Amino acid sequence: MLKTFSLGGIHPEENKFSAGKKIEVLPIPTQVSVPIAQHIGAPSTPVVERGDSVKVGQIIAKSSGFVSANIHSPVSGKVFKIDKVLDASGYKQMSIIIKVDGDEWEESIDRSTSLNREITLSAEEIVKKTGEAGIVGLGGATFPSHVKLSVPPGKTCDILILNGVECEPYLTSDHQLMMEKGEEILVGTQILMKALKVDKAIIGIENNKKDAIEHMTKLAEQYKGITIQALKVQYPQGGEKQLIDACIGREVPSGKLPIEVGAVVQNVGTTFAVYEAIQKNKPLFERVVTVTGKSVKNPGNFMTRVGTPVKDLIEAAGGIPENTGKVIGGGPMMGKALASADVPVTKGSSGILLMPDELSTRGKTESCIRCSKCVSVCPMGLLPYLLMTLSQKAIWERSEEERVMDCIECGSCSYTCPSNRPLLDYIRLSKGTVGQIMRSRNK
Amino acid sequence: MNVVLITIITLSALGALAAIILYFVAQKFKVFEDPRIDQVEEVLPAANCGGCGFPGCRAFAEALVKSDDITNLNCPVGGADTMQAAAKIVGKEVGTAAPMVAVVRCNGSCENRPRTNSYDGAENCTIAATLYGGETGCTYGCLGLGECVDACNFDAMYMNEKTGLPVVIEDNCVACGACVEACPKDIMQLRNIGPKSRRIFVSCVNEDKGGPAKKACSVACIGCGKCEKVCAFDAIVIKNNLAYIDYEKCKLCRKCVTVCPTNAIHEINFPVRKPKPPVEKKLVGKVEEGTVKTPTPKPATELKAESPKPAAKVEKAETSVKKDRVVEKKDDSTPEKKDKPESK
Amino acid sequence: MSTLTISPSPHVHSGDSVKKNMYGVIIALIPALAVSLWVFGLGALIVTVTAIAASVLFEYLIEKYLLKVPSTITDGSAVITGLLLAFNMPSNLPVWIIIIGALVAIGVGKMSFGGLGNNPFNPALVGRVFLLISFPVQMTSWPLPMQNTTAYLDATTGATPLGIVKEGLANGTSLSELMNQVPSFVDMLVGKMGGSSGEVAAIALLIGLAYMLIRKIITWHIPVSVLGTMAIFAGILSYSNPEAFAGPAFHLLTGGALLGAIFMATDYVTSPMTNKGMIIFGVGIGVITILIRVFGAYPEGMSFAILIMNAFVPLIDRYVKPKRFGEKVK
Amino acid sequence: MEYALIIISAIFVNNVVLSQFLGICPFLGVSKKLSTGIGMTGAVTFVMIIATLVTWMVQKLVLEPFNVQFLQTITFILIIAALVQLVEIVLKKVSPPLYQALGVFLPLITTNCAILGVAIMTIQKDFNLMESVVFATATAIGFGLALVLFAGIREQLDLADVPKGMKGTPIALIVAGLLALAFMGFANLA
Amino acid sequence: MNQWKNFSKGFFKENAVFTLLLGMCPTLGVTSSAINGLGMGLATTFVLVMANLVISLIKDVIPEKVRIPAFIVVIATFVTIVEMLMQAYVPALYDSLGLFIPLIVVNCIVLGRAEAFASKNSVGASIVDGLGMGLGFAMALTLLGSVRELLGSGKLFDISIYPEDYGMLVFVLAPGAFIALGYMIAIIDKMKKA
Amino acid sequence: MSDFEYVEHQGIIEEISPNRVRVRIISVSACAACHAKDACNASDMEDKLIDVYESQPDLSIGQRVLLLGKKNLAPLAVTLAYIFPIVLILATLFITIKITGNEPLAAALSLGVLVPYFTVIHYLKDKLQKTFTFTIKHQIN
Amino acid sequence: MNGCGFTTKNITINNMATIDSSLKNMLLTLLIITAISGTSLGFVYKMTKEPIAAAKAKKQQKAIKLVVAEFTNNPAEDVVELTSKEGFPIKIFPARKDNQLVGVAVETMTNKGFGGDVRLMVGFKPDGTIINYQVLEHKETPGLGTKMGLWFKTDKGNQSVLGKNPGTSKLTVSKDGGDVDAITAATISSRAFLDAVRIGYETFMDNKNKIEKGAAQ
Ligand SMILES: Cc1cc2nc3c(=O)[nH]c(=O)nc-3n(C[C@H](O)[C@H](O)[C@H](O)COP(=O)(O)O)c2cc1C
Ligand SMILES: Cc1cc2nc3c(=O)[nH]c(=O)nc-3n(C[C@H](O)[C@H](O)[C@H](O)COP(=O)(O)O)c2cc1C
Ligand SMILES: Cc1cc2nc3c(=O)[nH]c(=O)nc-3n(C[C@H](O)[C@H](O)[C@H](O)COP(=O)(O)O)c2cc1C
Ligand SMILES: Cc1cc2nc3c(=O)[nH]c(=O)nc-3n(C[C@H](O)[C@H](O)[C@H](O)CO)c2cc1C
Ligand code: SF4
Ligand code: SF4
Ligand code: SF4
Ligand code: SF4
Ligand code: FES
Repeated sequence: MLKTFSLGGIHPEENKFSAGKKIEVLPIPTQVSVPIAQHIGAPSTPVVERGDSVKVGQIIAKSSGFVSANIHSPVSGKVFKIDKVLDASGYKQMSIIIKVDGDEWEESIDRSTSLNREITLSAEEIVKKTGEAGIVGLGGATFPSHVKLSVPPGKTCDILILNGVECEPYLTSDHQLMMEKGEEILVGTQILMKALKVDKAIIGIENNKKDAIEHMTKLAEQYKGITIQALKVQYPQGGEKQLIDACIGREVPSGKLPIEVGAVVQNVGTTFAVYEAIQKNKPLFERVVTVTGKSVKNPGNFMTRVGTPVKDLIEAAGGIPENTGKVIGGGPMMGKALASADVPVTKGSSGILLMPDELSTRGKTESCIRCSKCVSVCPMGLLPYLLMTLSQKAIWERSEEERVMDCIECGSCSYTCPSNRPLLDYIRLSKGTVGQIMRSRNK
Repeated sequence: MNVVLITIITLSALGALAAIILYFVAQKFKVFEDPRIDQVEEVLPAANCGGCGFPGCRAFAEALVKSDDITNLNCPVGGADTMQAAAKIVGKEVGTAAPMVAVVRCNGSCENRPRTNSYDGAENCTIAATLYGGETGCTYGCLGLGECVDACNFDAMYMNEKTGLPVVIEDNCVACGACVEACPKDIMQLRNIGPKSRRIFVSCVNEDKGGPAKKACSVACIGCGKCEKVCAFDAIVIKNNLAYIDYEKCKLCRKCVTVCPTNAIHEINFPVRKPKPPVEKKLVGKVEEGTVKTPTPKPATELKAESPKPAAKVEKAETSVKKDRVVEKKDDSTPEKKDKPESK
Repeated sequence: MSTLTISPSPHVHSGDSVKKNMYGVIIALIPALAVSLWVFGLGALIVTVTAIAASVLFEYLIEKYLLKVPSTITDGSAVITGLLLAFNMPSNLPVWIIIIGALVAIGVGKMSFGGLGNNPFNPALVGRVFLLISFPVQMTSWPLPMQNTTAYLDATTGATPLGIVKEGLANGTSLSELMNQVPSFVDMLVGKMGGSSGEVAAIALLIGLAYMLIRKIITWHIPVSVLGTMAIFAGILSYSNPEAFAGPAFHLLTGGALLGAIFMATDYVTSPMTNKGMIIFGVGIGVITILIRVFGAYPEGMSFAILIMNAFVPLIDRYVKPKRFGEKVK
Repeated sequence: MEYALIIISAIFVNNVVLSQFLGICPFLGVSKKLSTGIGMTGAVTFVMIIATLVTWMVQKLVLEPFNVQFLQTITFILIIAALVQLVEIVLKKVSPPLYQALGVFLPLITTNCAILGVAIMTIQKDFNLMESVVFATATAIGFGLALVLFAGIREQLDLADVPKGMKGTPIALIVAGLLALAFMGFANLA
Repeated sequence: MNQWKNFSKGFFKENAVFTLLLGMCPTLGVTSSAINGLGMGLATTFVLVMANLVISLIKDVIPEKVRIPAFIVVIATFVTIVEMLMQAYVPALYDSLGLFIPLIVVNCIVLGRAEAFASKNSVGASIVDGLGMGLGFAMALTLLGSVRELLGSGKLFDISIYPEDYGMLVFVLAPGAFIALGYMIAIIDKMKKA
Repeated sequence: MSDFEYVEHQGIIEEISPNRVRVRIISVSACAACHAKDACNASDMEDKLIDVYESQPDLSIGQRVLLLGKKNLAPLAVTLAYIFPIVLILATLFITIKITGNEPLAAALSLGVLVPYFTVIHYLKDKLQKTFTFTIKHQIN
Repeated sequence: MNGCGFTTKNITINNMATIDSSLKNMLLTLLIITAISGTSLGFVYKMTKEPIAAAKAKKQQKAIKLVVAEFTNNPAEDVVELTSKEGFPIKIFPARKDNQLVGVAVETMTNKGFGGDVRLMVGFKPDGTIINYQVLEHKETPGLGTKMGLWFKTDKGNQSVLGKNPGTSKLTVSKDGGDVDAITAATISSRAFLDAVRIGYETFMDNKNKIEKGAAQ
């Protein structure tokens, strides 16, 4: 029996159409718009002005706090303006808009493709450089990685877990990255291990990526302390709490971070970015994005500069199909529906998913028949049906007692509910309100 | 022994026992509750809506009795009369809070604001608001999912299905503020009812610059500043590309209404020659229309009928021309001088 | 792609629906219905058709004229209620009683609480017990199996195995003697015994169970815990005094034990939400059923036991929570 | 096992609320929350036992010897009223914290038919002292059981979409009816 | 006019059973037939009226703190009197009401409390009030009794309306009592709103 | 278990002294909002005063607060105030009847046993005071 | 917060009460009230004592009259109070005509009813043949067990017990192998009824001598 996490879980149709498609480099667009808030934490502060010329990899916005990240120009050209532009959040966000002119990189960046195994920096330097390179979690949460790498005093980390699960249906960017940049990821892993001062790392990969498991296992033989763990296919295995549970059987307590159980989780893409930052001096300004969907002509994986309009990516995959009803940034379970295809790709964009009309709308909501399916699939052991009702009736105290804050927003409950209840919608509302109440209480 | 005698003895003994116990109870439990609390509670409307800031009318009554200074306490539901009555009981001075009413500060009806997306999630404005800016290009305006209507305990709001916007039934609104609290977009606001229920406000909260704002919604405030300039009382300020009329300063001269290029400023209950309070208006709805200086642009689709709960049905009342204190339906109640033709 | 749809995640759905579940249960009930028609013939047909039609009609009328809400009759739950109500009644019940039963089941048991999903008690059982108490005579005269396939109200009647045993034991007849009067276990398995129209065929009900388990309409927890508890409890009693208490096999095959455990205790709406809770619920039903059967006034206790445990469901849900992630102390 | 019979009968078979119709007011009134239901049950049990003890003594030592049984109603109700007062005073005096936690329920009890009803029933049934007290205890537990189940269901219904016209008392009564229906299954168990 | 209002409020607006939900035990307990309901209702009315009369007479000479116990004594006295009278002259009814006769005491304490409490009414008003509340209570009980008897055994005041075999026994039993009252209250609420 | 974890009451601060805050509890039970309260004995419950032995700087008289009873307070209170004495009564009754067979005596004794019990409780007052502390939690809104 | 409505509330407002709540006043008032109440109760009691007793006696008399043939004595005076083997109190009212025992009315009971005790008055001829019966008290379910009042008198099928002699017929329900048809769907009540009849019969027979002796005197 393959390992997996202990509670709940679902297995949606995988639909990995773009699996095995080589990573293509997307042509540089004529204009990019780079939001200053692409990560969890404080938005960065722009350090360029209208009319400035920038090079690829030049810093254009600086981290504005501990939990924040630098942003580097993904292209070379002129800053056209700094203005509010619609982004994936559905609201207008301050963004730096750059008109592209050529492709001139900062000289410090090593553009060679050769593998560099030798880690020269010290742990502290690695963390610092990760921060400078603006690396944030590419697994979706876009949490600034250097923060995670700075283990708080009093806590110890004894294991690094790499998230190569990619449990979201449709998405294949991590998969393809592991196939093509396996060695780099492993070196990146060693860098992270060094930064965290641990001697063990596990790369968790779901069993629907047998080729990646095989490939990585073979490569990992040469690297000390790194093991590959094949995992049973089950959503949301990629959730870090679930992944830790699946790989090493530890449960992160309610409201605590993984470090509580001595683990740090990083996405494989993040690890690759760390490799590039440390060994090649290349900050984070491009990433692999999967473009896919049932009716997409050429689903594929594209190395894309941050700030590229989603439209361009879709063009590269064969254009937008006639019957598209929904464009999702990310996977179908956790991704965000985009209000328009004009929004830019950001550091957190792991995929663009086009849904045909018939799959774009939800079924009619009926009343809860107490079938308990949502309860049985919830990976956190919550009672989604109750949380939704409590939220609708604004009974916040009870919601808190029922641990609404534990919800990882995986959406398994909404996915499974036969009555099509918008469980997660209301649970999010509840999390927001309860979180606010809790904060005001602690004040 | 004589039954009667035994009966008397038995009962008397019991009676004595009860008396003694009671006596001690009385000693121990001297709880004095100010009787005025009850009296005050009597005069309060018993709506228990929390509009006063206290959980329930009784709590408010207690506060009235107990606080030394009650000038800043107010029961919006009962209004001045109630407060006067209560003040008399407790022998204190009440503040003279001007009566308020809720207004909807968005006029982005379906025609005014073309849809660019369609929403398919939980029917709840707050949830929708966390997800996106709205189904239209305006990320500030009303989402139209009616959370404010749900919040209102007084049947004072309904969603106009034609416009997709909420409507306040002025006669029912007690200014409890529940809708204001509920709206995640800050569309709802409590404002002075104003003399004869007349008031002027900017029915827009869009902070985008003129171009995008106008593109997203034909009646958006574009922050052009014309109204600010024309106002003789400094009642209008423009901040973040958005005009705001301070109701305390506004003298209802209506100059701003006429200068606004997008008809974003609404005037309510301004028949030209209205000799009587609004009630009268209903009767003369038609006439009034004629008399309004600036003809009401659209037929009163939503003019609220005075009927207390016209709720769901109202939108059908195309024919009902009575306009009355129904408040602000954006369309009808905007007697802007020129406006777009009756679209609908 | 003029207007893109926007909605919060997730953007995919399992495709499961209330209808699928309900129709699944109906399909699972078909074998039992077939056996019922085979064993009781015309009577079973009339009872079933009347009960279903009346249930659906009442739901429709109440929603349309009293509650003024959109009709939900197509979701299949009213059909199940009607079908199970019919399965819980003798096949010679007059039509007017069936109609009262359906009215009570749907009107009192379900719609008064707001319809599907809100009722604390199993509607079919509310209807059934209401009738049992209101019309004890009609509700406890059981047509004989295989002999009345063309008869309806005038069917010849006899006692159910549980009735025979209960009466017999009350008169001091020994159990071994009584066992000769009741049908053989094989007959019980295929349905050749007296009883409510749908409860008799053990095999057919088990087929239904298998179908529902495979389609994941229900989980094993409730049926297994109900039947297991009954078997254990009956086993202990019978072991302690084989002449006074019937054994587990007898209890499981008779008196609607299977029908109740498989189809009625499992009703989503009126059963607990967690696996642990379901097991507690099932154990409670098992214990109370045997208690009523052996010591109470009624020969069969399934209906009451389920209703009684229905009342405990809110408490169970309140205090029995699923294991929560992060609770494990390492 | 006489006592076992009395107990089973009073809790399940002849449940005070669900089949004897006593104490309905607090049953309907104090059942909106589970926690309140539990406090109420404790208070009722306590008062019921003491009241039974005292009224039993009065009956045997005063009313019967003097042959004035017709004074039963008036003496019992006075005693109960006084007793509840006394319990309150004692509790308050002895332990204010306890009083604060539980005093709420006491006044509700004076006008609870169940207390007077049980006192009278023990006399009618001609129970001896021990039986009376066991009966009173079991009756109170039966009351508590019904109350707790009922409160649980009502809490759940608060979250359900009960039709407008049925909300509140009507649906509570229907639930009580169905609960009573279910409890009929215990018939003749003892 | 005022008196009339005072009297009539007990029937509808402040009906003890349907609106105030007071005195539920006898309401449910004795209404297995219309006649029982009526008997109980009248007995209660008698006690209520008499007690109101006496209380309003003596209210000025009772220290506040013993007002309630005094009231209890008065009520209990009248209850006992009713009890004895019924036993003597309508033994059959007495038998069928059983325990609920002494329980009138509790009930009347509840029903009459506001009166005792405020004691702001004259003798006449008190009687009218007692009469109104009492008769309203009697009406409710009779109504419920009729419904239950009719549904349960096909009779009304013991007169057969349809064959007993068609009656739904539940309605003369405990569950039926709750259910019938539940729906009656729902209907009356609805009527009140309409 | 949530129901047992704490009890919550709404109250108004009545009096503040250096180490004690007296809070008036209102509408403790379902009665407060009930339409029948005028006619119901239960609503006679006057407000209760609860002492909170905890001083918070930002409290003012007349302020509305939420009182939070300690975890597990309710069952403990029920146990101490009712369940224990009940058990005591039953035990005394049983023993006395078994030994003497004298019912009135048993009745009297078992009632009498409450006296020492409550005396003990009385002396434990201070201790209980601590177990049963309420804390003030600000009202949200 | 003082319970039971002993509150100081409105009093302060309605300054109606003219009397202080001093201990003395309270005691006095209550004493007076209870005394008045006691007096009136005592008198009503005295007044109704007779009618109550009469009502009871009448009921009993009626029952006896119904179940035994004509008699000339006052059976209530000659009552013999016994205890059955099962421990139930049984009263036997001998009915005599011209000092000749013509029958007995036996007030008998059982606790096996569906709702508990069932109390009957059964009239037996001296040889034990049942003359008639009346149900005095029961708690059976209306519509089911209550049918016993008429059922066993109705001459239909094997329902009736009149004219049967428990000594010679098997007076148990047919389900239990006896000769009497049980009430439909109320076997338990039927059994209880027959059980009470049997108890009455046996107690009567066991003490027949004593009763006849009484007759002889
Ligand atoms: C406020 C906050 C503080 C965090 N601090 C740390 C930290 O100190 N160490 C760490 O390893 N991760 C930290 N995290 C990151 C989380 O463990 C987690 O990786 C991140 O929220 C993304 O989770 P996901 O990718 O499962 O969605 C923090 C996250 C948040 C929101
Ligand atoms: C429900 C859920 C599913 C997730 N699935 C994945 C996944 O498939 N792959 C992944 O790398 N991260 C996934 N994540 C994010 C991880 O929890 C975690 O944030 C990430 O692995 C941390 O690494 P990063 O900071 O390098 O992104 C998921 C998070 C959640 C809540
Ligand atoms: C509410 C109710 C009341 C009942 N009352 C009686 C009763 O008064 N007497 C009785 O013998 N059985 C009574 N029963 C029991 C049943 O009618 C029952 O079926 C009985 O156990 C024996 O049935 P049988 O006579 O058909 O064998 C009652 C059952 C219920 C549900
Ligand atoms: C597995 C399952 C079992 C069901 N069992 C019953 C049942 O026993 N009685 C019934 O009335 N409805 C039953 N239903 C239908 C439906 O859930 C029921 O009518 C609801 O209780 C009505 O709210 C069942 C449905 C399912 C899915
Ligand atoms: S979204 Fe939250 S509640 Fe729903 S299944 Fe996931 S963790 Fe559980
Ligand atoms: S899955 Fe849906 S229907 Fe089932 S219990 Fe959860 S919310 Fe209710
Ligand atoms: S419209 Fe708003 S302010 Fe007015 S009553 Fe309704 S919720 Fe209160
Ligand atoms: S005004 Fe606010 S709350 Fe009301 S519908 Fe619009 S967005 Fe929603
Ligand atoms: S009448 Fe209220 S408790 Fe009985």
